[in-house]
Amino acid sequence: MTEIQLTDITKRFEDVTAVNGIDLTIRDGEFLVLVGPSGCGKSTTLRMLSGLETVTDGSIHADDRELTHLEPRDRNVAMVFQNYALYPHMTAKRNMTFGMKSAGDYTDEEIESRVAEAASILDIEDLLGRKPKALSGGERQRVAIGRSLVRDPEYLLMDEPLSNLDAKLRIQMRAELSKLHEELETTTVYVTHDQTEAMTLGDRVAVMDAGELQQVARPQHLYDFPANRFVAEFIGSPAMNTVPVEVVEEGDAVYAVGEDVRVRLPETGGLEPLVGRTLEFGVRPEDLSQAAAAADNRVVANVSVTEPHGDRMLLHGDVDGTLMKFQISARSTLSGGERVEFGTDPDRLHLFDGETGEALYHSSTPEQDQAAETAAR
Amino acid sequence: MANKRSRRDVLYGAGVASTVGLAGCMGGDDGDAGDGSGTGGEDIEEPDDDAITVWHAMGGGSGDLVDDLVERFDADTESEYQGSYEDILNSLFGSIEAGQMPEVVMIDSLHNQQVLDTEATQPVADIIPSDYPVDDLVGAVQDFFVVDEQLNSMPFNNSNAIMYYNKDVYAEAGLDPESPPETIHEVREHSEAIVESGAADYGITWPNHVWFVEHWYALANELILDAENGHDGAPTTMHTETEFAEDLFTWWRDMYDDDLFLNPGIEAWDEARSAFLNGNAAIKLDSTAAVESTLSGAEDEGFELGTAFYPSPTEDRTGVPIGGASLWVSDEMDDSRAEDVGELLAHLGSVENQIEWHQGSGYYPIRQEGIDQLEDEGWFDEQEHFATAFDQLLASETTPATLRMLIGPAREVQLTVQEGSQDIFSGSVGVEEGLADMKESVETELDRYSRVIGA
Amino acid sequence: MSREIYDRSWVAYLLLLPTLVVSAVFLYYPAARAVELSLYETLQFGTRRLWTGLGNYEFLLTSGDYHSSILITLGFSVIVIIGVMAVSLAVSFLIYEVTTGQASYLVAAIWPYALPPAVAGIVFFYILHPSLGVISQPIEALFGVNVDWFTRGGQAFVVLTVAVIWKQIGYNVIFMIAALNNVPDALGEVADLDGVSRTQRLLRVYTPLISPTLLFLAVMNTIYAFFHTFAFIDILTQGGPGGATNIMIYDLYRNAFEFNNHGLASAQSVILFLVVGALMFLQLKVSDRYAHYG
Amino acid sequence: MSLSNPTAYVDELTGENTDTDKLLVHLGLFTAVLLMALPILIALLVSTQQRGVITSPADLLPGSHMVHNYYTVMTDYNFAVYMWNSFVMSTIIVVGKLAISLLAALAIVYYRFPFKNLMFLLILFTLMLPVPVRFVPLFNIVTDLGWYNSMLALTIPYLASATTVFLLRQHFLSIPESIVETAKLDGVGPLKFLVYVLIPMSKGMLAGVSVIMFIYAWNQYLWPLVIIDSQSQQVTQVGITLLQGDIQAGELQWSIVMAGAIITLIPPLLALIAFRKPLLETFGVQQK
Repeated sequence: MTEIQLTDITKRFEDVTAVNGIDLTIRDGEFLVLVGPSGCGKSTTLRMLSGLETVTDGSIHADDRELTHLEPRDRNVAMVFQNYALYPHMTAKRNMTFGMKSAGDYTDEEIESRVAEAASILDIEDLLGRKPKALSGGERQRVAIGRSLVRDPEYLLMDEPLSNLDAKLRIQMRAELSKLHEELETTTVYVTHDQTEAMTLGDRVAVMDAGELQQVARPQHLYDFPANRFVAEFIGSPAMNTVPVEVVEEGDAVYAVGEDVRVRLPETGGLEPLVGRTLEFGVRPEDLSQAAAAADNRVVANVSVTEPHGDRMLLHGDVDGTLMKFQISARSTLSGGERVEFGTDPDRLHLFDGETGEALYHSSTPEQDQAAETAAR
Repeated sequence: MANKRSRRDVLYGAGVASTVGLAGCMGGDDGDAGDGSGTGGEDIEEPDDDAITVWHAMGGGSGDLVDDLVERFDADTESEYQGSYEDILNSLFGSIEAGQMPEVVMIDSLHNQQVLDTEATQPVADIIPSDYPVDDLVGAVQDFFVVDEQLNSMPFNNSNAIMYYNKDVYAEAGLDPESPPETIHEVREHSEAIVESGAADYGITWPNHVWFVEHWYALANELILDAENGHDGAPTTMHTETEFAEDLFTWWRDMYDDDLFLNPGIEAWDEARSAFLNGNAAIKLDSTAAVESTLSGAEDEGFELGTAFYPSPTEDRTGVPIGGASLWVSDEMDDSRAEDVGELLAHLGSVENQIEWHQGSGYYPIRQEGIDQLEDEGWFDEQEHFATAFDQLLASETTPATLRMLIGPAREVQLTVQEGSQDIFSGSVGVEEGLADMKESVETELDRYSRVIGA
Repeated sequence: MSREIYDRSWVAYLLLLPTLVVSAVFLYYPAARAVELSLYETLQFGTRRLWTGLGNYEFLLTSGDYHSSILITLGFSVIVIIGVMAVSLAVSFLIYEVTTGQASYLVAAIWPYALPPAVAGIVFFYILHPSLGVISQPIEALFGVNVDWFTRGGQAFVVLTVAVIWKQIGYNVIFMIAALNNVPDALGEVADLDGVSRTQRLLRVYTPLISPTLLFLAVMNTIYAFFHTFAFIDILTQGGPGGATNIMIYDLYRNAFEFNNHGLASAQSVILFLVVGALMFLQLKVSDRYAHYG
Repeated sequence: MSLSNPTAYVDELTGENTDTDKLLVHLGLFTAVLLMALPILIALLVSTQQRGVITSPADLLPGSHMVHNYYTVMTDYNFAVYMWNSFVMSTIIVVGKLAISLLAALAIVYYRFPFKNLMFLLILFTLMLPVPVRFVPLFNIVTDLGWYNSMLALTIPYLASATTVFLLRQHFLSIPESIVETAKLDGVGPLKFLVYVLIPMSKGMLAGVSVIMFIYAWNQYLWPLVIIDSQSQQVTQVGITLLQGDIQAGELQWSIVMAGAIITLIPPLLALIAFRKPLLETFGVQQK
C-alpha cells in the first residue's frame, strides 16, 4: 500500500510547458481522479507517474522511495489505457500474463493463481481463451484491468479507460470500477475529461487547467466550494452561471447588484473587503427558482430559448447582457421573449474575482472535514 | 548428384543434337555467333579448383561436342559454355579482375586485340608441346594467328559465310536452280525475278551483322581500316568514304527499299534462318557452321537446299575473311599446369579431333592433314554443302584485306557499322551521310582506345 | 515520440548495424567509387584508365546523341506514366465498381506485376516480330500498317512503350485498388444518389480522393521508366533503330557492357543519379503530405 | 484462382445483372484483362507445340508437346538448376532483408538515439542508388571479397532494403502507442518485444513485403549475369536469355523458349496470387 507524493512536478516539451509545478499527494489506497479539459496536462501528469514520460523538474516519491527517474518496470506500476492496449494476437490470458513473464519475478503457479483470482474478481473466467477480436468492448476493458491487477501493482493508473464504451456500458463499468476499488484498495490515479465520471468515481478529485492544479478535494466539496471560477464552471452540468455585479452595502446587508440582479449575500465573515468592487456573481442553474423570487433575491431573465430535458427544463435567458441558464419545472409553459423573475438559494452563492477568477466568497461555510481540505494552491 | 545427371545430359544432348541441329554456333568467325549458343546437354559440375577450366561460346550441339572433346582429354577438365562472344569477353575481364581467370578461354578473333591488351595471357607457342606441327595449320589460319613467328592463341573454330538458296523457289520463279548468283548484282536480278513471280515474299535475307560487310570488303580486296585492318599497328582511319562503300550500301539500301531484302534485325541470326526455312526469303547468307541445321531444316520443310559461294560485290573475288575464334591461355599457371594445358590444346588441335569437330559442327578443320584425310575419304564428295565452304576458303587469296580487323574497340566498331547500315537502308540518312557518320564515330573510338590503352 | 520506449543508443546502433554495413559497403562506397571512375576514360572493366577530369561530362553535355537520348527518355517517361496510369485507373475503377467476380478480375489485372521483364521482353519480341510474329499479320490487316519496328524508329518506340506499359499495369492497379478501398463508401454513394455518371464519378470524386496515391505512383512510374526498362530495350530494340529507343539507362548500360567504357557510363550514372535525386526529392515532398499521420 | 474464365462471367451476367450498364462494365473489364493476358496466353499455347514457328494466329492451337517441352527445358536446358538457384537466392534475400530490416525498423521506431533522423535518411537515400549507378565498383568489391561466382555475391549486396525498412516503419507507426507503452510498463525487452509483439502484429505486412521482395529478387537479371559465370550457380532470369540464345543457335524452337518463359513466370505469379490480400494491405499502409 502506497502513498504517492508529487513535488513541484514540471514537464516542458521544447517551448511548451505541459505541467507546471504540481504538488500533490495521493493517499494510500485512495482513488484520485485527475480531471480537466483536453490539453490541461492531466495525461502528462499520469504518464510521468507511470514513467512513460520523463520529469523535467520536481520529484515523485512512493512512500519513501524516489521514483522520479526510474524506468516504468522498476516502479511496480500498472496502467489501463483508453483503447485497452490489448495485444490483438494474444488470448485474454496471454495478454494478462505476458508482462508478468517479462518481469520474471513470478513462478508459473503464482501466475496461474493470480490470473484465476483476477479473472474471478472481474468475472472473465470464460473469456480467458479468447482473443481481443472476439471480445466486446466491455469485456476487453475487463481484460485490460485484469492485466493490470495480476501484477499486484503498488499503484494503478487509468487513462480515460471508459471513454471508448457506449454510454450505458460506461455507467455500468463506472459502478464496477468503484466496487473493484473498494475491494482492492489499490492506490489509483484515474484521468478523465468527464466531470461526471470524476465526481462519481473519485475519493478525491484534482482539477487541472493549463498545466496547473486548480483544486483538489472531495467531489461534493469541489461542487459546493469551487476554489475558482474555472473549477466552478468545469464541475457541474450545466455549468455554473456567472454574471458581473457590483457588491453594494445597503444598511447592514450586502447585495450583489446589477440591472437585472439584486441578491442579498449572507454574511459569512469575508464580505466587508469586497464591498464596492465589481465581481463575478456565481450561481448554479439548479439553485435558481421562480418560487424564491423576492425583492432582495431577484434575478430577472429575458427568456431566449427553453430546452426540455424530460425531468426538467432548462431555460436560457439574458441577464445584464450575459446568457444564464435556469433549471425550471419540466412542464413549464414559459417561452421565448418572456421576462421572468428568479430567486436564488442563499446558501449557494459565490463571488469570483473578475481578473484572477479566484473565489472570494461562498455564501455558506464548509463543514469541518471539508475545512481541512484547503485549496491546494 | 549434379555429376550423375550431367553425364546423362551429355548423352541425351547428343541425341537432341539431331533435332535441335548440330550447328549450335553459327557464324563462328563473327562477333556474335555465341548469341546462338546455349546450354543443351551442358555438363554442369561444381567448380573444382584443380580442374583445368575451359570457357567456350558454343551453344547447342557444337557446345556438347566441345565439352566432349575437352573431357575426353582428361576427366579433370571442366568445359563450360559462357554465352556469346561478348558475354565471354565480359566474363573474362571479370574473372581477371577477380583473379580467377580460367586456364583456357575461347575468344572471337574480333576481340583479340583487347585480350592481348589485358596482359593476362601468354602465347600458346610457349606451352604447347614442341612437336605440335604449327606448320600443318591451314595456310589462311597460319596467316592470321601466327604473329611475329609465334602462335599467339590456338585456332579452334573457323568458318566463313556462304550463300544458301532454296532450289524449289528458284525453279518456281523460272530461274535455273543450278545457277545461283555470283555477284551482288545478280543477287538483285534474281531477287527481282523471285519476288515478281511470287515464289517468295523476298529475294534474300541475312542478319545485319558486321561480319557480312567484312566479307564484301574482303572479296573486293578493300581494307575497312588503315594499317592493314589493324595488323600493322593501331588503325586510325576507316575507309567508308570510298566509291566501293557507297556502291555497296546503295545496293543494300535499294534492296531494302524495293522489298527484295528481308530485314530480320540486328544480329538476328535466328530470324534470318527461320525466314529462309519458312520460304519467306529465297536466299540467305549465313555461316558454314549452319550447314547441318539448314540442311535438316530444309528437309523438314520439304525443299531442296542449294549452297554457293558468298556473292561478291565485284567481278573478281579476292577472298573471304579469315579469323575465327581461338583459345587463349592464362599466364597465371605454374609450369606443370601449363604443360597440361599445352597438351590439352594440342589434343583439341589434333587431326583426329579437328575432323570430328568439323563433321559435328560445320566449322572447318584447322589442320591441312585433316582436310587431306577428309578428301581422301571422299567426305566432300558426299557432302557437297560442307565442300562449299572449303572450296571457297581454298579459292581465297590471303591479302591484308582478307585478314579480319584487329582492333581494340571491336564491339563499338561492330555496332557502329550495324546500326549505321540500318540507318542507311531504312532511309533515315542518305548513303553518303550515313557512311560519314559511321567513319566519324569509329575513328573517335579508335582514337580513344589508343589513348587509354597507351596511358 | 512516445513510441521511443528504449533509449540505449548503442543497442539501437547495434540493431542498425547490419543495414548500415550493407548499405555502406555495397551501396555508398560503390556509388562514391563510381563518381571517381567518372573522371577517367576507361577500358577493360575500368582496370585501364586515363584521367580525364570532367572530360566525360563535357563529352556528354556536348553530345548530340546524348541530348537526343535525354529527350527520348523524357518523352518516353511521360508517355509511359500517362499511359500506364490512365489504363490502370480505368481498370482499377471498373474492378472497384463490379460486385461479381471482383476477386478474379483483380488477379487478372495485377498479375503482370510478377512478370519478369526478361520474360516480358522475349514474349513481346516473339509475338510482334515484324516478319514472323504471331500477331503482326492481324495488326497489319487491322490497322493497315506495315509492322516493321526493326527499322522504323516510331514503331519501335510504340512497341517498346506498349510492352513497358503492359508490364507496369499490375503494380499500378494494386496501389489504386488499395487506395480506392480506403475511400469511404459513403462518398461514392452520395455521388451515386446525386445521379453523377460513372465517368464523372471517377474523374470528379475518386481521382481527387486518391490523388496522393496517384502522385506517389507517378513518381514510382517515373523511376520505373527511367531505370527498370532496360531489359525490355535490350531484348526488343537495343536502343535502335537510329537511337529511337536509346533511353538514358540503356545508353549507360551499353557504354558499360557493350563498349567497355565504364568511365563514361559512370559519368552517365552520376547524371542519372542527379535526375533520380530530383525525383526522390519530389517523392519525399509528396509523401510528406500524407505520411504525417505517423 | 486463375485468369478469368469467360463462361463464369457469362453465367454471372445472365444471372442477376441484367442491367446493360453492368454488362458493359463486365465487357470492358473482360476485354481489358484478356488483352493483358493475351501475350502470355500465346506463350502458353506456343509452349505446347513442337517448334513454335507460328506466323499466323490460325496456327495458334494447343500442341501435344507440352510435357516434352517443359521436361526438356527443365533437364536439357538446366532450368531445374536455375530455378533452384533462383529460389535459394530469392529466399535468402527475402529472409535476410526481413531480418535486418526488422532490426533496423525496431531501432528507428522504438529507440531514442542521437542522429536518428540522419540514419533513417541514410537508409532511405539508398533508393537513389540502383544497381546501374554503382555497378562496376560493386563488382570490384564483391570480387575482392572472393565472392565471385557464389551465392553470397547474389544475395548479400541486396540485403539492405530501404523499401522494407520504410514499409515496416510505417507499419510500426500504425501500431497503437498504448500497446507499445504497455510493453514498456511491463519492462518487455526489445528482442522479446520484436518477437512476441511486433512480428505477430505484422504478419500480413511481412507477408506483403515478402512478396514484393520475392518478386524483386526473382526478377534480378543484370547482376547475376555479370557476377555468375558458372552454370551450376546461375539463376533463371539469365537462364531464359541463355535459352533464347541456344534456340537461336539451333533450329528454331520457340516452343522451348516459351516453355522456359512460362516456367520462369510461375513462382512469382504464384506468390503474387497466393498473397494478394496481404499485398493489398501492405500497399494500403504505404499510402497512408
